[in-house]
Amino acid sequence: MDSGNVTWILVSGALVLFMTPGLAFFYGGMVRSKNVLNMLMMNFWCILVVPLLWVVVGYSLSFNGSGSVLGNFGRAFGRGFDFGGIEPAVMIFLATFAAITPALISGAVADRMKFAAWAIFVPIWSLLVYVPVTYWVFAPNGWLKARGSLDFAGGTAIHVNAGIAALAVILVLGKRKGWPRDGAPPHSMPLVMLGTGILWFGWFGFNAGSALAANGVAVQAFINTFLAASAAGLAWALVERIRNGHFTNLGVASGIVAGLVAITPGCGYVTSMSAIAIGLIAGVVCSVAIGMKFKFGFDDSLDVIGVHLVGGLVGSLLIGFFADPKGLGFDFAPGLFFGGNLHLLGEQALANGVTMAYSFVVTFAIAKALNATMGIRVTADRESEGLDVTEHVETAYNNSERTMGRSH
Amino acid sequence: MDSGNVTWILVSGALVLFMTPGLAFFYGGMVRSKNVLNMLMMNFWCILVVPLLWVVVGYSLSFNGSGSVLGNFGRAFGRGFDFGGIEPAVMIFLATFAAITPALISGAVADRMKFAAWAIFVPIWSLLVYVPVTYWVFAPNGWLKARGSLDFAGGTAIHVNAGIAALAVILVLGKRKGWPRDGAPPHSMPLVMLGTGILWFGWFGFNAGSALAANGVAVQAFINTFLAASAAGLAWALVERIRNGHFTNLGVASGIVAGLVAITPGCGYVTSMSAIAIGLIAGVVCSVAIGMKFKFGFDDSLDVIGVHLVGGLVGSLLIGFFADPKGLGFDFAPGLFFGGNLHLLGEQALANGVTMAYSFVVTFAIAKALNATMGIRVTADRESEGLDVTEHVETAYNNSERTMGRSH
Amino acid sequence: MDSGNVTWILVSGALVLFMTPGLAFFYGGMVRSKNVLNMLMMNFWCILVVPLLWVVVGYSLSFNGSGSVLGNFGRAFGRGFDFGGIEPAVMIFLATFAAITPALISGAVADRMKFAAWAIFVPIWSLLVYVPVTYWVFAPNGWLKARGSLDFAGGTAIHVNAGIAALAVILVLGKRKGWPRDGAPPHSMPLVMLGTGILWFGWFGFNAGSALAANGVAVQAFINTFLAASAAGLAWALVERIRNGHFTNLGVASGIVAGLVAITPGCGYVTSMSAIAIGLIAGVVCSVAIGMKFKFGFDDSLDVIGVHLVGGLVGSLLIGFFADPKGLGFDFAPGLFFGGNLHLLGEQALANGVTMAYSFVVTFAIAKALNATMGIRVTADRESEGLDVTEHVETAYNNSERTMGRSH
Amino acid sequence: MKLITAIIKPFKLDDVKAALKAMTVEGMTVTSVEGFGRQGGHTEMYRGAEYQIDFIPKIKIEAVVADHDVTRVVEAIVEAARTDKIGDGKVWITPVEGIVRIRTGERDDDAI
Amino acid sequence: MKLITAIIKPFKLDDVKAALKAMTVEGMTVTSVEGFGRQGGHTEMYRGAEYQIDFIPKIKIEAVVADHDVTRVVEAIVEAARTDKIGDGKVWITPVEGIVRIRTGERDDDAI
Amino acid sequence: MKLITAIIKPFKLDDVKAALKAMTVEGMTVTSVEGFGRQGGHTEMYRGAEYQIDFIPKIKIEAVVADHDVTRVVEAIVEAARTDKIGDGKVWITPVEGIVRIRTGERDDDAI
Ligand SMILES: Nc1ncnc2c1ncn2[C@@H]1O[C@H](COP(=O)(O)OP(=O)(O)O)[C@@H](O)[C@H]1O
Ligand SMILES: Nc1ncnc2c1ncn2[C@@H]1O[C@H](COP(=O)(O)OP(=O)(O)O)[C@@H](O)[C@H]1O
Ligand SMILES: Nc1ncnc2c1ncn2[C@@H]1O[C@H](COP(=O)(O)OP(=O)(O)O)[C@@H](O)[C@H]1O
Repeated sequence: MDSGNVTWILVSGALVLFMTPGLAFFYGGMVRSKNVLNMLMMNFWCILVVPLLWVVVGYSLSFNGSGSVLGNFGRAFGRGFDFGGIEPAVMIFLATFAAITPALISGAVADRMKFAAWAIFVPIWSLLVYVPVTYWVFAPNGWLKARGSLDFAGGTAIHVNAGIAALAVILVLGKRKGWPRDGAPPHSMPLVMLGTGILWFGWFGFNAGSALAANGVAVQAFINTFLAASAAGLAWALVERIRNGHFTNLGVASGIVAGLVAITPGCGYVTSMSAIAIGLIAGVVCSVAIGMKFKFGFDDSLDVIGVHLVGGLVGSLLIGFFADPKGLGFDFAPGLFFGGNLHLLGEQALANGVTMAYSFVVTFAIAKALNATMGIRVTADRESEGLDVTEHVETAYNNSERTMGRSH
Repeated sequence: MDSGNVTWILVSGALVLFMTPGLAFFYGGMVRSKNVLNMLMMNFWCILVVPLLWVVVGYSLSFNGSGSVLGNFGRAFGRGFDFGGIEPAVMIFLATFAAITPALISGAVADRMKFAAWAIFVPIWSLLVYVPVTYWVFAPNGWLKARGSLDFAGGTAIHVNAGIAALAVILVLGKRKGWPRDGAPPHSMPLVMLGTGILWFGWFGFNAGSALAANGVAVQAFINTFLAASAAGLAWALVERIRNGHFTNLGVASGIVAGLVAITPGCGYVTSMSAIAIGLIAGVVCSVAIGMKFKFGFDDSLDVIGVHLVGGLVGSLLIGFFADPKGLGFDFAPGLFFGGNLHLLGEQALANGVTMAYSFVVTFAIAKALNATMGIRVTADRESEGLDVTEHVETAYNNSERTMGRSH
Repeated sequence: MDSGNVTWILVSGALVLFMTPGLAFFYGGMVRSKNVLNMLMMNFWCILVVPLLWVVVGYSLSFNGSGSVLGNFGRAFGRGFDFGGIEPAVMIFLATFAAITPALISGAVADRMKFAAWAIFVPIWSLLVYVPVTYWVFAPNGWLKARGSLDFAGGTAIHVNAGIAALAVILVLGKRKGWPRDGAPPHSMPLVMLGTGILWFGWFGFNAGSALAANGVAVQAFINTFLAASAAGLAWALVERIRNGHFTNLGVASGIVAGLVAITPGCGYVTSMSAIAIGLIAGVVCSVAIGMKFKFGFDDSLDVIGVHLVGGLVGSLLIGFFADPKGLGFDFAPGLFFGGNLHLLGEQALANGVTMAYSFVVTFAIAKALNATMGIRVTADRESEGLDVTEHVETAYNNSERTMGRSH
Repeated sequence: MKLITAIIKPFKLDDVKAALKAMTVEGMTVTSVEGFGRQGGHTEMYRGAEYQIDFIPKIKIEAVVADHDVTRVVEAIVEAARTDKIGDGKVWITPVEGIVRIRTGERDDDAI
Repeated sequence: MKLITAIIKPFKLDDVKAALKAMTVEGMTVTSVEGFGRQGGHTEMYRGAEYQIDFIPKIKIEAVVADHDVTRVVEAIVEAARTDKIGDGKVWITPVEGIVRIRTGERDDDAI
Repeated sequence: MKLITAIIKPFKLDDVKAALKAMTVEGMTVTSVEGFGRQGGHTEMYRGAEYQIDFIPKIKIEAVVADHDVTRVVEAIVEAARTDKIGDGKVWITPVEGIVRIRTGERDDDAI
């Protein structure tokens, strides 16, 4: 076991774990102060429940197997690992991916979902949606991977998957009271920017860590992650400047995240200049895409669809154009711009299409089932009063100097 | 010197250094807005004073020696190190442990301790309590270690030690005005959650870094740290849900920290499933233990005793049950559940008992001495007005648009 | 390519990238709540624009060449790199340095600069000032380096350079309305302390990462970074305590940053005890130096000059005294205290003098040119109303429970 | 002139503002306040300790209006702020003896 | 009816509320304010620059009460808020010409 | 006694306070409020959605003064708060029927 590689994987794992709180702050800053703790809790919940599930059965079902559709129980309950090998490190590194994926969905359901329903939704969704899709896309014998689609760090399996699932859930959940006429600006933009900083920082582990070794591919993935984030942040900012006349912080933050999403699938398959191009395209496309929700009338509170679904699709399909095995010096299918044919693009489209169809249908069914049994939406009164107090009996900010009675 | 191992130790050192600000935010969010800067300052103070002390004499006395009770001055003033070897990296890595240990205590004395007294307490406590206990528990010839007690990353030497010291200090310091009848909810839960995120992130360095190499033990320690935090966060949340009907953010945060504390001593000695068990137990036990202070009437403001002393003890004693040398494939005494006898459990009990007795007595003496000479408690007026303004002439939040006169 | 070294460089790159948001919070907490988003944006802007510029031409011009004053285009557009070698990792690591350098300047121009002017200033300054100075100081054949001056991680090229540039810009920009009579305390000290924590954490990557390998020099640079920060934080705190009677959080934060700045140039050239000395000196000198602005009447809003210019100079000149090749066991010119002569000190003075002269003149010209063409200062009305709303149509904090109409 | 003070639910501010604007009340001053009343408060829980929060976020609106506008304005506010649920708030009227517009020095009805 | 306005020290709010509750004052509105008075302020220091902070956090309580309750209520507040230290605050009384309960439209004494 | 209420621009607070201090008004209470008026508000934009913010941060000053001081105090405030730009604010006067100093129980003019 190479100590440099182990270090790289472990550090990357820590970085990706840190992304979930980062996402919590990114989302939490955007909601009203009466709902911020609910948002944080939905995210933290994912890093409590999913990693346990992952070690117990998730990893085994997602990666351990020889079939084309699902793994087996060979690594269940933490058994079967070679203690001196790299696999345990890889397993725990991937736990952080499993955890953050449902967390992405939380941005769409903000301000109105019953926490108890979310608490149950997360592990069910992980098992029924995340696990099989991951097997198809990432496992050595997964059928989408075997056909030739490329997904370096989780564009299809994570962002497209979570993005389309977000759509399915909010179709069941319904719009927030007053939406789209009423709304509220982000309650704390510094919290949003803190989240953005943490996400970017952590995403180096997400993408470059996915090389699973500290090698040339990891370096290139790191470079691409960096450049795509910069390019997309810039592009989104410029779109806003041209369209509305100002550079906004939320625009920059959104662009950075969109760029990170878009480069995720291709970060190990493209060169630096292509990464810049992908970032620029993603920044422009996503900044326009987030307007869709008003057009089509679905209330995607914090633009999970506009950023993760669209950004993931853009990035995944662009592999079909920009994949450049010669430029990077190792072996995979080339994209259209670098000597390839339409085959790769077709496989990318297929992989994303299949993922979207499967994820949408199963997620919709889960949401419907939960709604029919326990209900997934808070009452209108609770929605008005705020979810922090009603769902969690807590208040985010108590800036007063006052003292109050307490009992216990 | 292996570049992978050096990288792992340095990165871990950076992570653990980051934990002290993280702890500052975790604690700082929980106090009132008029005392938050005092809380931050108590924590930052530890990363100013202790590392200097550590390099000058602390490390040498804590680790360098052949006796069984205390080291010598062979590494004092940064001398005697092999510049090309791993020892300087280990020394600075351990500086972060020395720094965060007294910082843990600050949560207990919140809202009422004179900062000048804290400023002096920290280096004295480090020298008189932390240094010898560390030698006993960690140094190759330390007597508790030599007898056979196990403490992978500092359950006994750090959490139990700081937790019992917290009790000693608050017995001298007394209760806050109005406690337990009056209180105030956390002034900023997002700050608490930020601290929680940083602590978890940094704790990977704390625990897995303590392997002092990027090897299989580090990987297992990393996995265990992850799982115990998840399990304990979940357990605490479920206890609250069952007992009070709600999932709270502060419950999740507290559980995560309790799990991290509890897995600290055993993270390199147990398997993944045992780590989950330890986390679950710690979450339940600590969530109940924090009620003790109301029963016994000691004002442990932010539950240092309930979380760090109890969590540390739980984790340290559970090694006596869960230690599993076969499962991990290297050599140490097995726990009761894995073929061992009561010997290990006895040694764990002894090590913690000795640490508690020594730390309590010496800390109590230090606090008494400081109280007799300079006084350790602020006046009642300062306590009401808040420590930020009275002790530090600063205010945490000035959200006004106002301009004011300034002189300099 | 050694996996440990690659890991170290990549992790360091991620850490330094994280420093720019950290700097944004450090600065952002210090301004009024009506200007915090402008401050964040000025910083985030640097990590959008500069890295793209760096990959396209900056790196190539700064490091790739055989002349003594400027590089060539041999690595422009990401070309010419050996994909299997370490250079791409080094290139992206250095991108973070290029990005944070102009960000440092933003603290001086706080509260009054047109964002459009800043947006253009950043890339121009990077190309015309940062790139050539970097070549002189760091490139293998750069003339200042060739003459024998030492700058391990960027005291001269980064801190002195940015500090003097800050002075040039504010001479063109002018004072804030009401300065120095009126002012406002930091709007969020916890945000300042968060920034401080992130900066310290990231600075390990900045300094120790500059060894470009996980070796003994990296370890020593890590140790020195740690100790100088602690020592300077302590020194600044003690100066305030003695002068004004209190330990303040902002004093500690400022001292930590001053110490980090001061040890940056020499962190790979001095021993641990010298690092403590440098930290103590920097803490004292900078805490006094920030008073200059009131004496000389330049409005350096957040003390970029007092901390970065002065701290950088102190640290760079002290290399002339403390450089200790024997103590560290590798080869470079010794300082006065360790068997050297005045030569090294002379070269340090020359390198900093040249950097200051060049940077001041060119920066002043850029600022003048921008002022003449587009204007660099917001109107008085915008300054009163706050830059967040007027320049970015955003508000940092919206803590209200109110709902409002929205159109799109 | 009279000072009309209204305590309303926060999310009703937009509606009340619109109602007042519609009847050409051109100025008002708004404060975030906390109310105590029949509506009661709620309980919060931190680490198992219960805090009884008796105060509920409310918005206070103050508007100085000419005597002949008082009835209309009060009615408009009541109309716009009502949700028919407990805690809707109060509107009260106090006498004003004079008012000045700082910018111009205009007084009384001209200054409103 | 009268409007009773009290400026008190923040940590006294709980006591004052309890006192008012005990005498069946069923509603009040609370605002976080800053007071300037004899108590004086304090100095803060940031990077060596001194800021004179003249304003001290206080709590303002407003309660509209029936005429016959005024004396009792004022006395209860004074009693509960007193610490005998400078800065305890003031209580003042202003006339109210009418009050409406938004929810029901009840008026005057019924609306209190 | 009268209660003088002034709505001013936030950055003018220091000047107004100085002016009042100069004329030995020894106490006042300050609240952060938001004003709606002719000055109009501004637009904010988040991810392309526009929010019309009609309310502008203002400061409210309340001071109870003796009858004979009212004119002087109002004039001093107007003087100190004026910038001659729209949004400078208002000052209004309401009657006060009594005031008590909590600490001492002093009443009326003695309590101011
Ligand atoms: N007597 C009073 N004086 C001042 N404010 C009052 C008074 N009574 C109620 N309020 C304010 O009105 C709000 C609503 O009153 P409440 O009794 O809860 O319901 P309702 O308005 O439906 O009767 C309270 O939260 C408080 O802010
Ligand atoms: N004339 C006044 N008008 C309005 N508020 C006042 C007045 N005088 C004092 N206050 C308020 O009462 C508070 C306490 O007053 P202060 O003079 O400090 O002490 P004391 O109440 O003991 O006389 C002040 O902080 C201020 O909020
Ligand atoms: N009729 C009113 N009642 C209460 N407050 C008012 C009234 N009119 C204006 N204000 C307050 O005064 C502030 C300034 O008023 P505005 O109409 O904008 O400008 P000006 O004072 O120059 O006429 C407003 O923001 C509001 O807070």
